[in-house]
Amino acid sequence: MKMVLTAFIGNASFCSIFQSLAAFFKTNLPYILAGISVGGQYALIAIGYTMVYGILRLVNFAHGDVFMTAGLICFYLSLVTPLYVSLPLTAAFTVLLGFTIEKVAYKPLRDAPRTSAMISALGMSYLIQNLALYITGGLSKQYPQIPFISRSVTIAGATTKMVTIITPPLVIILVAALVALIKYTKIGMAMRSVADDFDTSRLMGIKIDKVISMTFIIGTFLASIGSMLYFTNYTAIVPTSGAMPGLKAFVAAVFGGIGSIPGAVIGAFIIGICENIIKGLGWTTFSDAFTFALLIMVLIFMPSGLFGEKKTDKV
Amino acid sequence: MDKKKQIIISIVLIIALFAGLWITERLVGTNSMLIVVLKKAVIYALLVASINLLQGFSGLFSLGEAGFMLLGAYTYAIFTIPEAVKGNVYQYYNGGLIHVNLPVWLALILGGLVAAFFAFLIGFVVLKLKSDYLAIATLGFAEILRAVFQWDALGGITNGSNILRSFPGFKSVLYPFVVVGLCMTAMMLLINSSYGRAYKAIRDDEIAAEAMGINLFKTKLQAFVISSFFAGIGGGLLAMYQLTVKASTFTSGLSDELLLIAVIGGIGSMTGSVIASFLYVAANEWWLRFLDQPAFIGTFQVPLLRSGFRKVVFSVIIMVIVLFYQQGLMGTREFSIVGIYEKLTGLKKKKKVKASGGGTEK
Amino acid sequence: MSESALRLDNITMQFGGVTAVDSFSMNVDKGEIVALIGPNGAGKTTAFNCITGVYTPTNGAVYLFDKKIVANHPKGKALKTYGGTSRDFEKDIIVQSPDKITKLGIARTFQNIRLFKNETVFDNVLVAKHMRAHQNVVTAMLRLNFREEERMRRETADLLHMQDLYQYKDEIADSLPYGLQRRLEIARALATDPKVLLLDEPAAGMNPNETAELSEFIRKIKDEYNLSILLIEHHMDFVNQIADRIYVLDFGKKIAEGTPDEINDNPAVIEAYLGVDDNA
Amino acid sequence: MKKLFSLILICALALSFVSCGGGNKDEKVIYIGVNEPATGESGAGGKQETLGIQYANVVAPTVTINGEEYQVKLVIVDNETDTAKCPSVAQTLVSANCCVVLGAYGSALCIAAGPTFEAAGIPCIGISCTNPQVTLGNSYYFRICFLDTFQGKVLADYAYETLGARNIYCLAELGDDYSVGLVNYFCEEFKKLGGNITASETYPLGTSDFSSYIANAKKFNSDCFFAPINIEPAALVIEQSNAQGLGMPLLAGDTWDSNVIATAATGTNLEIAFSTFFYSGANDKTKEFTKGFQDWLKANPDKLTDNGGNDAVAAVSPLGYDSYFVALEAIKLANSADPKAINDALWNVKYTGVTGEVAFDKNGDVDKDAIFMVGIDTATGAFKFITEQGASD
Repeated sequence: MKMVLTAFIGNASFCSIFQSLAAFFKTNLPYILAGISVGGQYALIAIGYTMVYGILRLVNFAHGDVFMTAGLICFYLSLVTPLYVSLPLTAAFTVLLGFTIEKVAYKPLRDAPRTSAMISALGMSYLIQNLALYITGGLSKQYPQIPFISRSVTIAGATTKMVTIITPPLVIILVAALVALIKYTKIGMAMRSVADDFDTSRLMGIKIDKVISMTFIIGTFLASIGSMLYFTNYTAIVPTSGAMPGLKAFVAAVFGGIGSIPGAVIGAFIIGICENIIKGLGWTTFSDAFTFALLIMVLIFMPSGLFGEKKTDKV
Repeated sequence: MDKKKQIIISIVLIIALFAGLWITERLVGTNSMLIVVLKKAVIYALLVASINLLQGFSGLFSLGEAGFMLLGAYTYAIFTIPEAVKGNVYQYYNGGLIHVNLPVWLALILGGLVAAFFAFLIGFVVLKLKSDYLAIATLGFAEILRAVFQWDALGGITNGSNILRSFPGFKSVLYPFVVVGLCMTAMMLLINSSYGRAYKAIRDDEIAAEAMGINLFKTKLQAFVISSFFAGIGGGLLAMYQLTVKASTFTSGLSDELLLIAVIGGIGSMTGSVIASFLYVAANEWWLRFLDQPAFIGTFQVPLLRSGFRKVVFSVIIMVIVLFYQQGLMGTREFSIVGIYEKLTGLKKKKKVKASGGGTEK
Repeated sequence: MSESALRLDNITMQFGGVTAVDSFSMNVDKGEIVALIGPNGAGKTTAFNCITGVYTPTNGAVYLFDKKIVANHPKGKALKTYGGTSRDFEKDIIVQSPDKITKLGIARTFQNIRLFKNETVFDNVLVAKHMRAHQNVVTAMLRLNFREEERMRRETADLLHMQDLYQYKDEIADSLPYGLQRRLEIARALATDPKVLLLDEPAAGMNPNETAELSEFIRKIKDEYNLSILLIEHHMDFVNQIADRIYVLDFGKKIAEGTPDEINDNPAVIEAYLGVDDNA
Repeated sequence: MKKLFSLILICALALSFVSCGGGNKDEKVIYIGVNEPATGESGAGGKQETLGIQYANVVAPTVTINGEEYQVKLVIVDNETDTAKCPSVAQTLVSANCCVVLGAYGSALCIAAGPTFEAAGIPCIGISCTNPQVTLGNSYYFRICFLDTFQGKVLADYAYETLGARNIYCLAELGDDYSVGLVNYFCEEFKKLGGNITASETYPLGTSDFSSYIANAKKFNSDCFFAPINIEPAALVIEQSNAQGLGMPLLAGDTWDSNVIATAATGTNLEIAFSTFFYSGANDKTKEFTKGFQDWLKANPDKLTDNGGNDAVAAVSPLGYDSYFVALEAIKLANSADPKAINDALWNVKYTGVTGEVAFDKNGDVDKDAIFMVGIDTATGAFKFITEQGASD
């Protein structure tokens, strides 16, 4: 009797949970869509953070600003060239920027204490933002309309831009390609070994500088793709546009387990969706604070994140 | 030079400094740029020194300074806005909930204590984390604090996201100098005490410090709380200087700026922090302002000069210091009367600098 | 029967699947100098770290003058993967951080010297006095603790005099020659007023002359400070000179114990240890 | 390297002193401070307001005091749309010996800078800061535009009567005195009329993702979206409303009178209306100003760039223009360059500018009863005049 009752209750509650879940999805579809879209864009930035941290143990604070710069480069290029030229050129220039930043700001500090490199990253971020401010004259720039992906579409009653739908599959394809690169190519192997043990890899004759440059190149390339998707949705570029997405992407990387690429991607999607649902619930003041609260929780209770490896310091 | 002589000279110099300030203020007027810069710089000096206490003397990399400044500034403002104008300030919240008015000095100290208390709570949670994670976590807490202070539900206390104003400021430049002077003295006495040695031990080698019986967590928490106390007082002073307080201005960018000033001065040098603060504020607010204005030499327009150029120049200088002069202006040295006296009189014994000891192997 | 100063009871330390120390028991009597030897990776330093609280052992207990100061037993997942030979589980759980252990009277030095490199010799030793000073932040800030401060400085100066280091008191620790750095590290450990001193390879990198000096020095401080000493060492000459008794670890397990003479003749030791190390 | 670096630094400092020390002392000069944002969220609006002042300075470059002709020089400092920078900007103006200060664009910026000017005893003339708190309790702050209490009422009337809206969603920037205040007054009035506020939300500074707010407005079945926010975020709201198919009119306050907004709205399918201070086709005086101002812009390419690249006249430009003349009137009336005297004189200034009559009441506000409702033709991006409303309805 008791069993039947519990089964019945269980069933009923299951049904009602399912129903309310469905209702929740229906009313919150716009938020979830926005969350998935922005999450995918965070993911592309987060990969840059997680790879650099995995190898250099450095929080590359300037990464979010590189992302913003990619937007500005595209804006200025689109003034003089057609989009099919300016988009690839944007990616190329952004990669060049990332490469240069590593050579100028991080390489000289490779043997310095870790905080020095981090301060250098902060300084670099400050420099990029101020340069952007100087060049743009402090006014926002309108991101060019990229045909097709800036078109409006309607799914299940929610209207959004095409880019929202394109982002998740594109992210998955890019990540799959990246994972394949890391798994099967020689440079990928070198990256893994450097991430595992920096000094030993150096002794084993791996060209550390090449590996690090490659990491920055991949990271900034993905960030430039991310910027194309992101600024298509949020079209105004100001010098501080990269700061918040950058920090959130970093949180995503920590959440997913720093050093883990799939972790960063999943973390980014979770953060994107949660953030938008929180706004949907009317807690808009706390949408940014939520990200940081999540970060602190993860750091304290799950320091290695969702997929990260545990590491113990040796005395 | 014996101790007595040192103390006498110090006192004479301090009196001379204050007398000099008093006369300068009379001569150039309270509203002159010089006095304005001095006011702001001395407050920055305290804030940067409090960062240095953490970063330079305890090895704790925190990016949460702005959060503790916010606590200090708000506490000061909330408890000193006169009853008569509360209705105006708290226009959307029926004149606010707090109807206690404290004297200025008490409100400043209370601001420090509130910041210290929150540092205690936050430190409990984050101080187990290592360098860069600690930095990110403190940054996160500062951002959370900022969001909480802008929350409507607390509007009766914090005035929600709206500005707080109409509280007393200071007229004379002597006021911030006295307060900051007292705080800096306390900090200097602390870092030269047994506790300061314990902080430095942790900074240099946590494991060895533990083996010396120094409790890592307790000592770090102590340094964090003390630093935040001074950050809170600095925040209160900044409120007095600005005459308005608003949560949205205490961003992580502010913490970064202060940290970079500390780097310019030299991580691990209090006097370096002070000198760097004065240079930074003076250059930023005064000397380098001309970089933002288009200028002409005859009919030739100087290139590059326009709005925003000052900041570019600044960030380039900072990057040069970070990359090529990691020691900053002072390194870990302190600028002292004794040092100068000895240098002048040639009394200083030549100290051996890192003798390349034979058979050193590690 | 002599009094036990330090006793390890069934200490097991496991990292994941690797058992670094396996059910290791040993004893140091009061006033004794005991050496712990074994090939590289035998688990000697790990045993030290278990005693000093850097690691919490997976199982076992540590006694200081018969008072239990560290104890643990595996539970949950650790129990399932437990790989120690002895399944004699300790009942209590006592976990103390390294600073507490130091306060209880166990001081140590490190295999790779860990001085406060940029501080002076004097300050390096003075730091160790912080732990036992009667003061708080406020009194220190207001200099109300000047008597304590004076006492700490006096004691530090005395200690440096006794260790013949006083002449170097204003030198930066990092600038001292290697041998002096070793001595300074020991002096710093002594400044914590220990009852038991743990030395991790004190003679590493020393030539025979220096080694002889060092063994003199260790005997001297043992008598002066009424210490019991446990040391890890590779130099068999040095160990034979100095140790009253020797324990031998190999792959985390104790394979022999006894006087230097007994150990030198022990075939198992010769096979496991002396056979692979050319220091012998 | 080290030496070279120090050398450069020393040179830079030396140069700064030289540049500070310049200027002919014999010339009779009077300084008017301009506290406006040139960068940041309100940068576009601030620049347009400054343009109005600069144009006025071109039109009337001198003022006569005691029979002597004084050159009027503008001291323009960028406050970066950052309330934290305002006090130091104010200090800069104070120590530059400005006898009167014009600005700023946003209320928050004025409120943040106000106490510093008050402490220094220098009068300020607010230009487009509409929040009542700017002048309240500060005897040195004046303003030449209408107040949010009035603007809120007009907007509420317009929403209720003309748009027929009953359920309104409001969006403001967290901590921005202007938008929070205007939303507040608007809501009060709208509720009085019998309307319903579905939600009143705020977004933090620097937000670029407004999709959730737009989704919220739709979720609550609102029939009008009230967003009296700064220009930069407003452009994003327009863009994302269009992408998400907002399906209700967008209503806003005077900040939206900007060609940035017009550009953002071009080619969308939105209905946009906002209230503003000025409409160029209102009368002969405004037409004359518009023509003169546009000619001046065209003659100075860098000014045209500051105006956003075209010659559309934003309402803040004529307001800035008027504020300059009000300041000159006060200086003439005081017959002195002493800030205190100018402050006393300001209470008695009567001036008719292109945006209407200026005469200050006991708070230092003007009683302007004309407000223009303007919409945007989304096909061409041109402003279209809807109606002129007064307080009388």
